[in-house]
Amino acid sequence: GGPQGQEGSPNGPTQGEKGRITICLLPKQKGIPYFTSCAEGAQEAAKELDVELIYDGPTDGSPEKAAAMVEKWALQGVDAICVSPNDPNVLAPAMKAARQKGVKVITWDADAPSDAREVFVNQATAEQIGTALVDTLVKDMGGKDVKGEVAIITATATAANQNEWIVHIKERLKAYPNLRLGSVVPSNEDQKLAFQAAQDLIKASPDLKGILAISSTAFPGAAEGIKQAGKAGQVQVTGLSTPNDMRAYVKDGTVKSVILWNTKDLGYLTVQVAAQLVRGTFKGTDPTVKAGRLGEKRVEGDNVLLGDILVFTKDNIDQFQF
Amino acid sequence: MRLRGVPGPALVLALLCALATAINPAFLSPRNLTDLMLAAAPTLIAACGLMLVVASGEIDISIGSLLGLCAAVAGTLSSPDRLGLPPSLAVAATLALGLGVGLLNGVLVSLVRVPSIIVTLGMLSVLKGANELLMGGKWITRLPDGLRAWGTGSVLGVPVPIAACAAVVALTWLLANRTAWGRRVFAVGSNADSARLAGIPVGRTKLAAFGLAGLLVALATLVSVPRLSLVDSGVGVGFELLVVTCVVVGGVSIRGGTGTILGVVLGVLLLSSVRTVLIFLQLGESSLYWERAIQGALILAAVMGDAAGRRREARA
Amino acid sequence: MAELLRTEGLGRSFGGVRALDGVNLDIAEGEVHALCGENGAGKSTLIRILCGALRPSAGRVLWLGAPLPEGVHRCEAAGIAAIHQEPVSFPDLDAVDNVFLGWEPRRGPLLDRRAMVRRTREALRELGEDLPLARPVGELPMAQRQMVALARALVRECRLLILDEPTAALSARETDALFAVVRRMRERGVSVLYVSHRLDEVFALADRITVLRDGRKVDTLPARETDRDGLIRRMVGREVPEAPSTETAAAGGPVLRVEGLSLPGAFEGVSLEVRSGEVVGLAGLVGAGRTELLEAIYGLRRFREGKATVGGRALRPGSVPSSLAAGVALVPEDRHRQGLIPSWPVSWNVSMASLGAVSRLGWISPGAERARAEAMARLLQIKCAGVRAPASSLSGGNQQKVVLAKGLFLGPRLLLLDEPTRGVDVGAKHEVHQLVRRLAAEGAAVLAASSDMPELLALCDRIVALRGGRISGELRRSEFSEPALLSLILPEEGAA
Amino acid sequence: MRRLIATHEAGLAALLAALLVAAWRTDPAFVSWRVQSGLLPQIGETALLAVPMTLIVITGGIDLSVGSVMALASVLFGLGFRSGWPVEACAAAALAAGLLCGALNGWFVTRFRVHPLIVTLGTMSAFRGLAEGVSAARPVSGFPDTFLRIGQGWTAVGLFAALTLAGTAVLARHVLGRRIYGIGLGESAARASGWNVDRLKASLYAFSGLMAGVAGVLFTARRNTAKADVGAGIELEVVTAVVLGGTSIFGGRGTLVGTALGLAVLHEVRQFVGWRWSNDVLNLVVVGALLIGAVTLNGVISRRPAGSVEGG
Ligand SMILES: Nc1ncnc2c1ncn2[C@@H]1O[C@H](COP(=O)(O)OP(=O)(O)OP(=O)(O)O)[C@@H](O)[C@H]1O
Ligand SMILES: Nc1ncnc2c1ncn2[C@@H]1O[C@H](COP(=O)(O)OP(=O)(O)OP(=O)(O)O)[C@@H](O)[C@H]1O
Ligand SMILES: [Mg+2]
Ligand SMILES: [Mg+2]
Repeated sequence: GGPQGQEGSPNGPTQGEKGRITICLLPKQKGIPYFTSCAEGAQEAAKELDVELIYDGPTDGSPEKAAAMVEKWALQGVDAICVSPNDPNVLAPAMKAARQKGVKVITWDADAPSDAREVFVNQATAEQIGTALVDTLVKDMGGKDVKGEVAIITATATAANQNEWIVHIKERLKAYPNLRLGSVVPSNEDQKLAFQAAQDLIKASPDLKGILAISSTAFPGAAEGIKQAGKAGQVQVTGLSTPNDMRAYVKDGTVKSVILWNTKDLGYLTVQVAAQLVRGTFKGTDPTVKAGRLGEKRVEGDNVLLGDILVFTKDNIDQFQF
Repeated sequence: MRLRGVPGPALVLALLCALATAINPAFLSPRNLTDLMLAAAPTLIAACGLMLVVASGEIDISIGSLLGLCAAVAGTLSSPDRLGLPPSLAVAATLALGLGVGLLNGVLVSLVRVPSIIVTLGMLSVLKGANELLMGGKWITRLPDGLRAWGTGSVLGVPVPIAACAAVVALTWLLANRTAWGRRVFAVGSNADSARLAGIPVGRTKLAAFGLAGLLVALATLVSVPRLSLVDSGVGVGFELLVVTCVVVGGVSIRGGTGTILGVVLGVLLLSSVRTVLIFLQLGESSLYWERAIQGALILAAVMGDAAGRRREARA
Repeated sequence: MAELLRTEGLGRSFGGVRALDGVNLDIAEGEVHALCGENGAGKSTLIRILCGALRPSAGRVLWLGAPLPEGVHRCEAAGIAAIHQEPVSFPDLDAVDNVFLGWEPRRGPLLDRRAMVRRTREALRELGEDLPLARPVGELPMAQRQMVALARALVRECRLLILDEPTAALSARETDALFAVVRRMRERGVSVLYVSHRLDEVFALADRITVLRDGRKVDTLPARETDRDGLIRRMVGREVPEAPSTETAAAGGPVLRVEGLSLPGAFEGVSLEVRSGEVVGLAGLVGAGRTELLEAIYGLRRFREGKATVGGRALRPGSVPSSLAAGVALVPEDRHRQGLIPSWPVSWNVSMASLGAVSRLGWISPGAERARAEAMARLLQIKCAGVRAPASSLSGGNQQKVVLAKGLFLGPRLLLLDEPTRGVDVGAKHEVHQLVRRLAAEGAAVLAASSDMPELLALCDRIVALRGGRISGELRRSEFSEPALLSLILPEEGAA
Repeated sequence: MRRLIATHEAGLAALLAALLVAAWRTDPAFVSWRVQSGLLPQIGETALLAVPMTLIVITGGIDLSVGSVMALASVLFGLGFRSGWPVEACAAAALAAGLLCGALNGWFVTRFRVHPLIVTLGTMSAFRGLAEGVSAARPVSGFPDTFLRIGQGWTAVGLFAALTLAGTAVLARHVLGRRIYGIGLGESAARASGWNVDRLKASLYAFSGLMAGVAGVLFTARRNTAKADVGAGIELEVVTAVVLGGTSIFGGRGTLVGTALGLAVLHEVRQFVGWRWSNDVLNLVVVGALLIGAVTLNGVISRRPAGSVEGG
């Protein structure tokens, strides 16, 4: 399909026309809307720049499989690999090996150790995300003075990203002494478990005021759980998700805010940066990078910054279609 | 022997519930019990089908991916964002898909004589791939009310999933214990050679068991997925392990020939209430990391308790 | 009498083996027709064809003048009921299900469970058997399982009842009950095709006898017109002496000494002694605990109380290796489950219990293994297509000989035999007896359980009788007689 | 019977050859030594676990807990390293943990006579949960280069080759091999023949645990990380390779050479699909279809005589 880049086409990357560069885009998990919409943006950039784009990743989000894919691409001799590492430690050795073979390796969406990549296309740091999650939830619950308990529904117990966010969430929660962190429940990337967990949390603790559902499957599951428990408005939930997936809940009032950045732009920017690195029109050390329709983007250290975190609410959500 | 798979799970389940209630009396509230039943219903429906397959001496581990594919098909057909066909059509197509895949498994097992664990292991992977292809990297976020009624509606005041589950349990009991076909399923699993000598069509009996199991997985999809408004491509991942675990904890012999509905019901209730109990115990953040260890320990306790009890019984 | 069934030039081969060759057989209405022949003569094969479980490779079967329909189910519907040598048995299901599976009475779409229970109970009562209907039959002793299989044939309205060695696992009491049933059926006009290696049974029941040898029919003749010797001559093609002339060797020192052995639910306070050079029989009805006593001595079951020593070495309860080390060997009762690995070559089966003897440092020498297996096969006259043929391709009796060979392979100090000649033909039975005697003469001690009373009387120096798990008495050779033995094994009130 | 096994193995070898030729025709680079040797380590842990798994499946059992044992070994290695133990001590602890887990499986299976599928389904949860619990799901990395080097190369593959050679000899000629097959075909007969069935079975599970420990350490070295989700799902991959290699899931039949061929076919198919189409979804379908197809074909070719026991 369109947004999937070159995947599924019988033209292996090694058959790419001479002179045309090949860029691989690796999501943490293939087949989830967040990354699919990133890939749409990436495809747009690939067309503009006339590069071959390969979009592939593990359908189960396994970092080991992702590392195997990086190793394979490096052996095929592609020009650039853009990695969103689900577990930086697992991917770093493969990425380093690829760099030694002369492939340009960058990270996007999530970072890896700096010696494993040239630059990081950064949409937001874990700290920014953690802070935004807590602050938004507090705002939705009615402000600083609300007393009570907050629970977290996460992806899996071992999800590296989520665990890092949880550290920052805890850090930020210290700023709100009236709030107490209750259970942290894994949903094992299963919507139904998130749904059930939300309902159980509500019943188990009458003091519960808010839930942070910090994975893209947990968020709609938790929202549905609150809605069916009849607690919409009394228990708030927020998290990270694409506007398309949460639109219905925002419209019916179960969810007040959804946090994310512009995913299409993230994919677009990533391919722009990778292609320019290969062509030499951008060196990792430049202070800015020209990124097509996005204009000039700031580079801070070795981080290319996308821009601000977006908060989608009833009022603005219809302006975003991804 | 008659009570195989009953005492162990029953004891562990009772202890868990007592513990949860002692710490948090809300556990026994009607609302929570209803929710528990709602959560257990799809697992139990699928487990009834699997019980018959296992009793016939075979196994079906493709049910996780089948659930996912059924969800994708139901959603794709009925969602206004996709094809937007009438929900009744989607329901019929889903049931037909479940039945069809079940029969395909059955044909490969009983006519082509490939061991069922291999057929269904392969099918697990093939159906998952089909699911990903059908979903195309995007989720289905709106389901029509007609479909959602299967998950959220109620008949005579009883939520549809619970009613459907009760009906399936009752029918499976009847089928297994009071019909010729049901007894033949157990006979085939107990001794296939004798079954042939007794003139029982072994292949056809197994085929029907697989077909029924597939159909029940489709039904489980219909009463679970529409409870949420969103279908993602991860639906059903790991479901096969859960259901197999429930069935074997419930005392259905993996070698075939034995098994009771009561045991399966207890196995499902045990496995599906563990999470809820853990949440009610409010162990705080640390429960996150220990949840799976506790689950595993409980499974082992139930199974070993049962085995120990059986040995004592055999000695007496 | 009208003809019920007839076969014309029936033949069947398995691979290269001709199991049946041009057999013409006719069975009249209301007769008991016996089928006799050595192990591997083709009896079971013929029966499997007659009940639709096997297709003939030549010839045809006529049923009331018309070709027999194909398939087990249609044959049953036509009125043929069969009990196979390895009877139909669903170990996980209860007796009622075992009796009715495949042709269940229904009420609407559901089973008529009440009728099933009633008719099962009636059939079992007719067989003089009272067993728990709700227990999975796998938990019942062999003989009771056999009775359930018999009930399966009895409850059906059949016109031809086929029994393939039904008494092999039965003892005297069950056998009598079965005979009564067979005679009653004959009176009702049902024909019976009866296979047995116990010739006295054949003469007690049969109207006519057909003898098979090497897959061909030798003769069909009225039972009145022949006697035991004549029959044996036809079966074997040579003379076989009546009973083995057992010259009791002088018994040596005690080898097995059992004191107060108990296993709750099976046997209580059993004490006995077997000396070197002695063959001791173990008699008893089904469920008397013979098998369990043997298995406990061998270590397959853990006895609770008491002591067992072999050659002065105390046996550890429940430990087969400890018994093996003391030189104990067992020929088990259930050859398909415990005795053999059917898909393995005969040679592998024979060396199973004594791999040490054909290996060095654990590495097996195939040549030595084969050579020793071939020697055993010759000794026991095992009829097979070579020791590399899988055991499953042998006839029932020959399989039993393989199990025996396995037990004899190492030359044990104490040999435990459980139904050693179940399904073994007269000729071979004689060989087995001589072999056992020779072993004893060479200094081994033998403890043999058997439900075949003449066998015990012929083979043993001494017989210990078990009743309800306790020793009820002992007979010396000088006291041997069937009535004396019966009075020890039958329930006390019934012994009068 | 022998001939059937040989047919299956020959078939697999032919399939492998056909595959490599087809791959070479479409893209010669794929069959080059550089690429093949670069891709080989990816099958290392699976191969290592497939050796004990083959033996266990031949006895009629199964060990589903191997992935979880890998995780536990990996996590213990990481925890030891974090608290300053030398690498050798960490490795010893990890292997000991693996052995212990395997022994525990063996104990449950033999002591309670519960079907291994059920036991290891339970310990699969329990061991992984233990790994998550003791590590609080946090990864450890930053191991010394000397250690990482063990994992990059051929350690696992080499160990697998050695084990396969030794194991093949044992299965074909040794008393232990004979007993492994015998237990799978008739456990009662094996017991009645005086074999110490329980001890042999328990040792096989312990061996499996030990190898899972080794695989856990090697994985930690290869991917420079010790964490609780190591080896998730590897048990299905291992079982797939084993049955693809012709080992009967009902026990009593199978060889290590078959397993090696099964692993090779699985590995090459997967790598080639990834190489040419870069599509993980396609791989799911192809691998599943391959499994069903290969075993079906084998079943059709070596059609068992009607009426033989199907097992199960
Ligand atoms: N499935 C089979 N495959 C190969 N050979 C077979 C098979 N079944 C029977 N045979 C062979 O056919 C011959 C006749 O066997 P059958 O079982 O009919 O003998 P039988 O007369 O019943 O002997 P017994 O008294 O020992 O039961 C034997 O030589 C046996 O080896
Ligand atoms: N009447 C009965 N009803 C149910 N179970 C019985 C009965 N009698 C015995 N049993 C059980 O059946 C099993 C078989 O007993 P066992 O095999 O030792 O008897 P046996 O004397 O060897 O008889 P045989 O060898 O002739 O079958 C034992 O476990 C015993 O507890
Ligand atoms: Mg026979
Ligand atoms: Mg007995």
